[in-house]
Amino acid sequence: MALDKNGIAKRIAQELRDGYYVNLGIGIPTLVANYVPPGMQIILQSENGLLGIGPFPAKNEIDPDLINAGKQTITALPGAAFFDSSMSFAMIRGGHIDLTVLGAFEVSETGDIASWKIPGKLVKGMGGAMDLVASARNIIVAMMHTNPQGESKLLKKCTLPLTGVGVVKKIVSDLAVLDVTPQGFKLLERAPGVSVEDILNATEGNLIIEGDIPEMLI
Amino acid sequence: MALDKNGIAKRIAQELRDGYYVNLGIGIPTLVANYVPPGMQIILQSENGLLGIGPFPAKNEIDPDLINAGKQTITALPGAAFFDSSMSFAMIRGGHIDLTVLGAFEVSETGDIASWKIPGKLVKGMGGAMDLVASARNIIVAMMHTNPQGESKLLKKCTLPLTGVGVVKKIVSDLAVLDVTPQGFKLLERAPGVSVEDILNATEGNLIIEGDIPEMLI
Amino acid sequence: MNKVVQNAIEAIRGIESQMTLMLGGFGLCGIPENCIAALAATDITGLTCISNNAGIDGFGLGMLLRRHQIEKMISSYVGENKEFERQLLSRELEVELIPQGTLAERIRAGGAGIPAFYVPAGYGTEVAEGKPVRQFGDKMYLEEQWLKADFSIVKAWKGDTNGNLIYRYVANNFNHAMAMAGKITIAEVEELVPVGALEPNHIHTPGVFVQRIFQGQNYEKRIEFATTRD
Amino acid sequence: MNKVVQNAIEAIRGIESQMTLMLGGFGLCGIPENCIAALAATDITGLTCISNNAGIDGFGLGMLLRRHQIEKMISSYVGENKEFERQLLSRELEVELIPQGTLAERIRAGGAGIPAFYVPAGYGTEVAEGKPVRQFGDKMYLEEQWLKADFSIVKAWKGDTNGNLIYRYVANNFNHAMAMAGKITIAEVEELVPVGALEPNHIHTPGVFVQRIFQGQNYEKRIEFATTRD
Repeated sequence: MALDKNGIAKRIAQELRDGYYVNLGIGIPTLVANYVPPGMQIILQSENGLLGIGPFPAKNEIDPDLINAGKQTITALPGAAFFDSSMSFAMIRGGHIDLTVLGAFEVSETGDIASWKIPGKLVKGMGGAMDLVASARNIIVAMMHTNPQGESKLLKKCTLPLTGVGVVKKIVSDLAVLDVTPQGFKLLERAPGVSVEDILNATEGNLIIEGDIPEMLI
Repeated sequence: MALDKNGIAKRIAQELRDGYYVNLGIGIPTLVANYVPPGMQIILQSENGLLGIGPFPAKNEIDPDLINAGKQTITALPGAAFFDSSMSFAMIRGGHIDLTVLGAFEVSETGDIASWKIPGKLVKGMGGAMDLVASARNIIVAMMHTNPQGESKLLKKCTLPLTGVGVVKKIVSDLAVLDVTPQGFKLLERAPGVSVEDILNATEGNLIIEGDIPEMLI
Repeated sequence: MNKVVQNAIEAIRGIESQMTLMLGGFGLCGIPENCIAALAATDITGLTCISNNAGIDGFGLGMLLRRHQIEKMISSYVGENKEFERQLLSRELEVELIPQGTLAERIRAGGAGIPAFYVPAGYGTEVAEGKPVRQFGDKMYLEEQWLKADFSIVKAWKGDTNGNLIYRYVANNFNHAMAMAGKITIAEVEELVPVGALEPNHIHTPGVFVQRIFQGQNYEKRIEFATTRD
Repeated sequence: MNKVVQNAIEAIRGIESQMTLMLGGFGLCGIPENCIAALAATDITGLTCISNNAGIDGFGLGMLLRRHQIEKMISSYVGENKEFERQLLSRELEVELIPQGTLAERIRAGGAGIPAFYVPAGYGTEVAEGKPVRQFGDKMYLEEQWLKADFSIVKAWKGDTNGNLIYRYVANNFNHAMAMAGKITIAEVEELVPVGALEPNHIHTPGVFVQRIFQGQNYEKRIEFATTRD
């Protein structure tokens, strides 16, 4: 069975390590925060100027000066730090964020990512996505393997305008966990009940299958 | 009579305007702070991270975390701000300091300045001098017109290694006030009792003398 | 030295049509509400506005958009605004989209006297079009140039009469860098205090960057997406 | 996550001969006294030290100079140190002098992921030798590149166990930028507090830049030129 959004987030949470500074994009990536293993300290960065995002506020805690990059109201944990946007992206560009998790429309077998613009649709802008993908030491893309029409989003070459070139290292989709290698998408794990053939059929880009591909442990 | 160091500082203080942010170099420039006209607010920058230098401390106020760029103990005035070195030079380089006053070994008629290195003598470094001269909107050099041997320090061309090229706008020496213009040193004022001829004799670079040259009012 | 002005109307004096403005804020957080409202009450048009976002319909920069005062937006993200979309599609409005970190750094560079620098963001994308590309180590970078403004308009939490500013939480965002990059910088603050009332060790933006300051009024501080755990 | 180490000896673990270190401080103000003393008790040699100054005889970096542990200094000003002069004249020590603002910005750039940028300082001087020159507007600029270090060693006033730092007065100086530019950054603080004890709005250096932190001991905080108005 393909994973749902929470399943993808749960699997990505297994990539976290104690002490990681992590930037989570909007959508599925945000859900990863719900699955941080107990006892592990992860510090979440919000690129609008906060290290140490806490849970959403209680109704009576809402503060308009305390929002995340998706403009949702949030809280700050003890030990948090606030700073301005130029400092925030100095952190990101300087490689100080251990892990960035973000969504994508398409990823290519060479690690290109398209995530911000669909020709013909209104363009809202790239926000911080281009900075994040160009600079993060480690990028995991959280995405559906195919679009609603069943067409693969893991391609030989992206068809949409790019967000970054050769930057994606790992993908966790509803069907599989894959590394992006110089040879293409290397299949690491299958979603529970999903076959290698299912994944092969859903992947347009070159899929490398070596040995037995284990099921995810979720 | 040629001015002494305090006389030079007093004359330079006449160039101050209310609200100026000013960086004063070591030596004669530091003395300018003693002659700020009453009622005028000048904010002094110390490039090691302070806007709002106050008077030297009383003995019991000395604080090792509060020094100026010459490493002397100082105080901070109410309304001061502390910041790091990259921010301090962002201010300087960005042209936010209204006036820089510094000393020089030599100035050329094209506004070049030599102030940091004498070949054969031990080199201590340029500190912030190159940043200051390259960036300040307005630079006044406080200097003796000649060296102890009577040789001019206002030259056609500097003989010593440069601190900056074409940057000096005005000179206040013990003998005169001069503007640096595209045609050379333009004589604006004479020190009390000093003749135009005295100044001419003490100036190797091109000296422009137009009309009557008034005595300084000090 | 007197940087204190009485209100937003006095603060925006000298802003003219066709000028380039920087306006702080991220979404509706930390925006200079008073000055935007004052601008919306003028006949100034043809503005180029550098701001991370473009407000929402009828609030923030949406107030200037509605009155067709903005000719060009330079931003990283411009969603959440129907009038904006309409003007964009009808080509009444020009938009230049810049990656958020590059935008912040170009603004800081404008304030810090750095005319150009290199960043990796946007390499290989349409953002790179027309920009010099250079390799450092094994990575490709774009050359980006500084941004400056005729006026920068920022919002802080507390300010003193020397122009020193302290922001509250993430309401800082672009305000600090923009304060550095204006030929004239206007700061509106929730609380204006005398010199000496702010701890000099806590200043975020030193007063040297601020030419005019006033205590704003009636801050709405609207919230775009109130999200709670309840 | 545990960034807290017990003392300077534990903090400097991993520093090896021939490495490049950044050390905060301006003169003797804000220098990491504990770590310098700990380094002076090791056999580490051949260090390249990036520091605005080189200490005085027998204190600050003078302690490492005396023991011939430094091969190269990268600084803006190196007076006030006789042993330094002796080693320089005898060519035991190499010195690279960099304008102070360029030094600070190159360090910040190292931390901020900006491999190169342009500044006017040093144009037309010997500092410009070998550096690309470029005109922007009517002004000439030099291209300068980032600086990074194997270890950055900084000193702060207060720090929390997440590595967030607050400096006191001008003891910040180069510490903040250097904290950003170390592959590993060690912070020694006068007071180490639990998370939650520092106001998040007052943090100067966010903890993301700091890998090791400890509470230092016996700070001497020597004064080079005690100057009073009495």
